[in-house]
Amino acid sequence: MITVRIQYFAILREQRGLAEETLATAATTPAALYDELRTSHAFTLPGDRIRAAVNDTFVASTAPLRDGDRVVFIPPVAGG
Amino acid sequence: MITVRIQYFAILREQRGLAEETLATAATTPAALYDELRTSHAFTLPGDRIRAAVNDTFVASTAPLRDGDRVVFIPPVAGG
Amino acid sequence: MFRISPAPLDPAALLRALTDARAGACVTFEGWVRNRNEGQPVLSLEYEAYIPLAVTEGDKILAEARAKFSLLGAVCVHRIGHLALGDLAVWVGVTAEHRGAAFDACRYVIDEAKARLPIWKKEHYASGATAWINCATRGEHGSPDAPPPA
Amino acid sequence: MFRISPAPLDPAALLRALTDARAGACVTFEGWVRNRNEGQPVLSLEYEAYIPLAVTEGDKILAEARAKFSLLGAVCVHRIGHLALGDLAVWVGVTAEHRGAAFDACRYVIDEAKARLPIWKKEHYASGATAWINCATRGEHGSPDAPPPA
Repeated sequence: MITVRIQYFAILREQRGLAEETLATAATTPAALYDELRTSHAFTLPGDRIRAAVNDTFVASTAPLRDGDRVVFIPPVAGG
Repeated sequence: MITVRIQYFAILREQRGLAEETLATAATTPAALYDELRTSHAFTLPGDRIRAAVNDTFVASTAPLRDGDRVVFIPPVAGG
Repeated sequence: MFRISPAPLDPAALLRALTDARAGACVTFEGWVRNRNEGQPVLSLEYEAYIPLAVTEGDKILAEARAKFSLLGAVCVHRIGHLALGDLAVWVGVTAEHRGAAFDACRYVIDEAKARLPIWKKEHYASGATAWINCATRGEHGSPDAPPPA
Repeated sequence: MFRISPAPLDPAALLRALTDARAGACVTFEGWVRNRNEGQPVLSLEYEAYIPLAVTEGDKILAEARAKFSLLGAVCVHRIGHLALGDLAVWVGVTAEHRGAAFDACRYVIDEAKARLPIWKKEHYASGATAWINCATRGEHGSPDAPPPA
């Protein structure tokens, strides 16, 4: 298990009901963590429409997660 | 012979030394009138680089000139 | 220079900051909150940004524009917060010796900004409904985040 | 709306006149007097217009832009008179629902304006020489209207 800090924005923030939380997880990638959270909180956006940032940098959804990472899931942007 | 009013702009105004004049001419087209004036006043621009306007409308250089017309010869524009 | 601003943008001041005696052309883009989106009357908008990454990504976009086009200056500022109709949501200003580069770069910056910046827009409709733009998914009919009808 | 102005242009006022709640995009072009042209230091510029035809032709260009692109508003104002470095020589502003039309139309208007309006530009150089741009002809070496050296 690792402990990560998660920040939520926009539709994810509203569906989660909070802007950030600290969580212990067995997930080892952003994709796995999102799936776990999606199940718990009924997020409507499927994982393939979400990008991930770790420690304020875009990462692949299969990048490794480490203890203490700050994770942000990025819903589709406004796009104009 | 017809009498026309001619306005000069930019390099033509400077080379003519005045901004407008009224002239009696045997020329029957703007092209012929420009040739006449070019000879008299040593305009440096050849006729094929000049456009003509009669009574504030662009016209072909071979359009007919009529008594009382207001003629403007248009040097190449600034073009950016 | 890329910035996220919680306060109203001042285009005159932004323009003044681009003053450059070598520049012959300045092209600006302003994104305004408009009163309809896809046929639905809009009352107001909320913009929310993931600021640290938006700033990094915004600076990257401006650096790309400078690398691709022959520019003298390039600025982009994006509002966040609750905006009313007609409010200025995003401002891009680019200067160059010649206008071709200025137009191309200004368009590049706003196109990339809209596609890449982690900034989200929530529309408030006359009907009372709201929608996070581009975040709609199937099967949400009647939910507060349903997309506006086409 | 096309205008020739002997007085300095006020971009903020011009922009305000384009206010439109339906507009999502506003693209502006500003042409500034720059300090060099083709390598030659420039001190100032004079613009001279054949006003009645410039206004007719300017209105025609704006009407063409409205016919070609999906616009809400389009304005072009051109300065005449003696301008200093950094002065605003020409301003184009275009509004549209979407930015693609606004960019395309703004560029169309300035490209056509520069090619078609009967407006001439005389550059004053640091050397004391002057030149009517695009009016140079061969064999003028040493004349006050000689082109700037390449």
